[in-house]
Amino acid sequence: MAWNRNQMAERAGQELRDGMYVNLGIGIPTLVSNYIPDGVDVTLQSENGMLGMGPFPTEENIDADLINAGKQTITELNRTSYFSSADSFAMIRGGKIAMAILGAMEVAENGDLANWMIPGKLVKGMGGAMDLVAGVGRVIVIMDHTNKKGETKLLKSCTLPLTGTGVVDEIITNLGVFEVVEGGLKVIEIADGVDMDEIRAKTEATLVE
Amino acid sequence: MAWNRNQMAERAGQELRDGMYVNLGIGIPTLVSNYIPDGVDVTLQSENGMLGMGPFPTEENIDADLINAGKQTITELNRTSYFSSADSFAMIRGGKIAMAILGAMEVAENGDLANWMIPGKLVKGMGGAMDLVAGVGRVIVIMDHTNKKGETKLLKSCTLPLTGTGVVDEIITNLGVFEVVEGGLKVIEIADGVDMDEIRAKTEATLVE
Amino acid sequence: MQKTYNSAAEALDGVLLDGMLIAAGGFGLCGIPENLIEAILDAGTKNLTIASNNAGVDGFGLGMLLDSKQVKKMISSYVGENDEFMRQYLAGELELEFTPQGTLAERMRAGGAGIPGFYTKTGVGTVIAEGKEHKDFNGETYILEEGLVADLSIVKAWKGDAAGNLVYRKTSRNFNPNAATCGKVCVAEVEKIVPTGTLDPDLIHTPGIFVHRIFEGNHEKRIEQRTVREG
Amino acid sequence: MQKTYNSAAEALDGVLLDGMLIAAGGFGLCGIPENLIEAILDAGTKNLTIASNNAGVDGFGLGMLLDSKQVKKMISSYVGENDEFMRQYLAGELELEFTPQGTLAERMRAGGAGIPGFYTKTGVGTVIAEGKEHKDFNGETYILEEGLVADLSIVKAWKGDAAGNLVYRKTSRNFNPNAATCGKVCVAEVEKIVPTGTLDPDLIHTPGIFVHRIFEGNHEKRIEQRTVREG
Repeated sequence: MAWNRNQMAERAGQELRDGMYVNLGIGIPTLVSNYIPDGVDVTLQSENGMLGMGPFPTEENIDADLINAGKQTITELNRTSYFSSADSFAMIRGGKIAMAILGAMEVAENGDLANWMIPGKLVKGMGGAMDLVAGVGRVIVIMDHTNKKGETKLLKSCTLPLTGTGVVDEIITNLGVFEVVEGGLKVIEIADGVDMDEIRAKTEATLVE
Repeated sequence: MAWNRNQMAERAGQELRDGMYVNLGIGIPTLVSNYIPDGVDVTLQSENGMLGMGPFPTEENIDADLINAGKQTITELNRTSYFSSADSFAMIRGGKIAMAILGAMEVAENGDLANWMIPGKLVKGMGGAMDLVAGVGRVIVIMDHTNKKGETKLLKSCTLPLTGTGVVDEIITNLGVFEVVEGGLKVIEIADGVDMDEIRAKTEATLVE
Repeated sequence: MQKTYNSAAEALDGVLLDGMLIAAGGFGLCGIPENLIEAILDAGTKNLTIASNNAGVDGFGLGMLLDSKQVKKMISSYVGENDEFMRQYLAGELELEFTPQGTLAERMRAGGAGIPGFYTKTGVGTVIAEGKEHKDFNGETYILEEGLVADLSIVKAWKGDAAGNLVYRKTSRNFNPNAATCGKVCVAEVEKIVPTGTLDPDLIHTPGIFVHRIFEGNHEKRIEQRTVREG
Repeated sequence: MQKTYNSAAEALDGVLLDGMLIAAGGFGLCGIPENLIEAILDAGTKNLTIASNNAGVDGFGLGMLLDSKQVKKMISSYVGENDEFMRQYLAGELELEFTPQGTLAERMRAGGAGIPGFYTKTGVGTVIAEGKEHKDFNGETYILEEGLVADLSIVKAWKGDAAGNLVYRKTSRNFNPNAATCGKVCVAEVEKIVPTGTLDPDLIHTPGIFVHRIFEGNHEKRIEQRTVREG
């Protein structure tokens, strides 16, 4: 059972609060914009220089000058503003963004995050991820609980090069929701059809009550 | 005899080159804008956030939102742009302004400049002067050769709190034009009706041939 | 998310605290948050530290808060237009941290941009450099200046919308966009609140994320030096 | 003062040198100086170090200069869209200085603003911090990053005038204003040169002082990820 991608995104949507400025990463985090609760007004920031990101365009509204940080064509809203990359990251570094929701390869029980590089293999780069996790108020990771080989991604300590140290506040996986607390990860919600035995079996990080 | 204020400003105007971006200080330096040579296109920067400063307005064109760094009402030109104070000094500190022409209380033979404070007496502040002398390509001082008591303002070393060290490139006084060179000040021009004896008598700084 | 308020007093409700640090926009009397300054005068908040390029003139702008003795300290580059300032300062009643104009603007920008310190050539070899860390880059000496984070920013813009987006006019822009970024709370007064969606998103000077509260004020826009040429 | 040129090749005449450091605007393929990149390809300038957030794609944008082996080193935050880049890098033919996106943008801004170094939290505790000076401010640790000054900036804007004033459109602005400030020489390509005086002086993104040469180019404006919803 467990949650699928859309259910994970929907669960993340419940973390949003009215008036928040939020940055959504590439992949599942992008889906969160489909699950903003009614009555909650959230402004999405795109780190390539835009505040107030709208939905994908219709075919006839595609504009090569209007893309998000994942290089996808998007649209603007009536409150939108554009700015330079330096101004965009001034906002991010300056703590003006309340929340970032992003994907990860590994998260450690102390909140360390690895999501940008597999040495000798995958050399894409950190993009804006290091700036986001360093500057944003609250960092939520959405990822599968295990990798393709079935190995846990919630570790005692990360094995891959870090994106930031002690930066993750909460992790939403297909198995549940985990808060980074003193001493390890606290299970704050379990997905339908999942039990603590499965979570324990698939988690290396210390689980605290 | 010697030069009057307008003649000093006119002489400073000869330092301007086509295409230059220039910052003019308060007082006699402001008059330089009246003496830009024909065929020389100079863009004036005002450090409160304007590039392309025009002349004073007519009575009916006065605009409270349009002032220069001396807080005087001014006008814009067709090439004008406005920007924030941080952006203005980014330009200045970043070396984009070719020349600053400003007044002084004292200049030393090594190019030290004092023009912002008389301890215990005159507490106005440095404004943008410290940024200008640190960042601008070439700094020209226009001032009377002596103060109201008849004492020289061209010294071996400054007695007042400094605005910058070794920053002045050239000094235009009512008696002549002086270049700051290795070892002291070099006389490169003498005002009409003035001779070297008068300059020597009224200068404490080392004069080099 | 409601950012619009009906008056300066309403917009400042709950954010003023004795002893707080306020960053203010404006250069001379141009682009100063007149209405917010008056509301702080009315509120009587005390022991303020104010980062502002200038200190107003006697009886107008920040000069009013000096007259009322609400200011403990100014962080400014030029205070030469204010006799009461000079009197209080020379009498030891007022602290003053002189900061070069460009350094002050950059300190505000840095504070808002999460940059706690930066190096600059400005002031090297002067009293400004005393007690500051010196460091060489490429054979030249620079000093370390710190980012400025204020408890409250007060700024003035020309137009704004309910999302907090601001547009400034001519040289009244000056320190306002920089001050707006460095406050934990930013309150903006504008000449005109326009419907959201009517400002061109390419041409917004201060994106709404920086502005927490906004209201339409009445602006005298006093001129310090009325200079004219023949018509 | 003549800033307008007729083509990318003319605008680059005399400014290209083997081994130079070039700062380029653009994010992905959005807002990249297409015409200037092609002209550098034609000129065959070698051993370039290029500071650009991305490295183009195979066969377009900066990818063309990788294919032609004109690039010695990239300073970038993300190069994941370019297989040839990956091949050259893993084969040791190409140097790469990974710089977080916000740090790269700020390094360009700082370089243009006469700031040789600034402190940031970004990258603390990661490989990015290795070998860099660490310093505590208010109990938190930051690292020192250096301003980036380029020999040449190449940028793309929407509109520009003969004075060099530039206006960008939507998210094609990105790194362009920052790159424009950090070059000893800045060459700008625009979609349209408009008569001086027709751009609103309150709404100019890059003041002309930063731009040394400007020309009108032809822009393909290729889209990397064409995503749509139902109409």
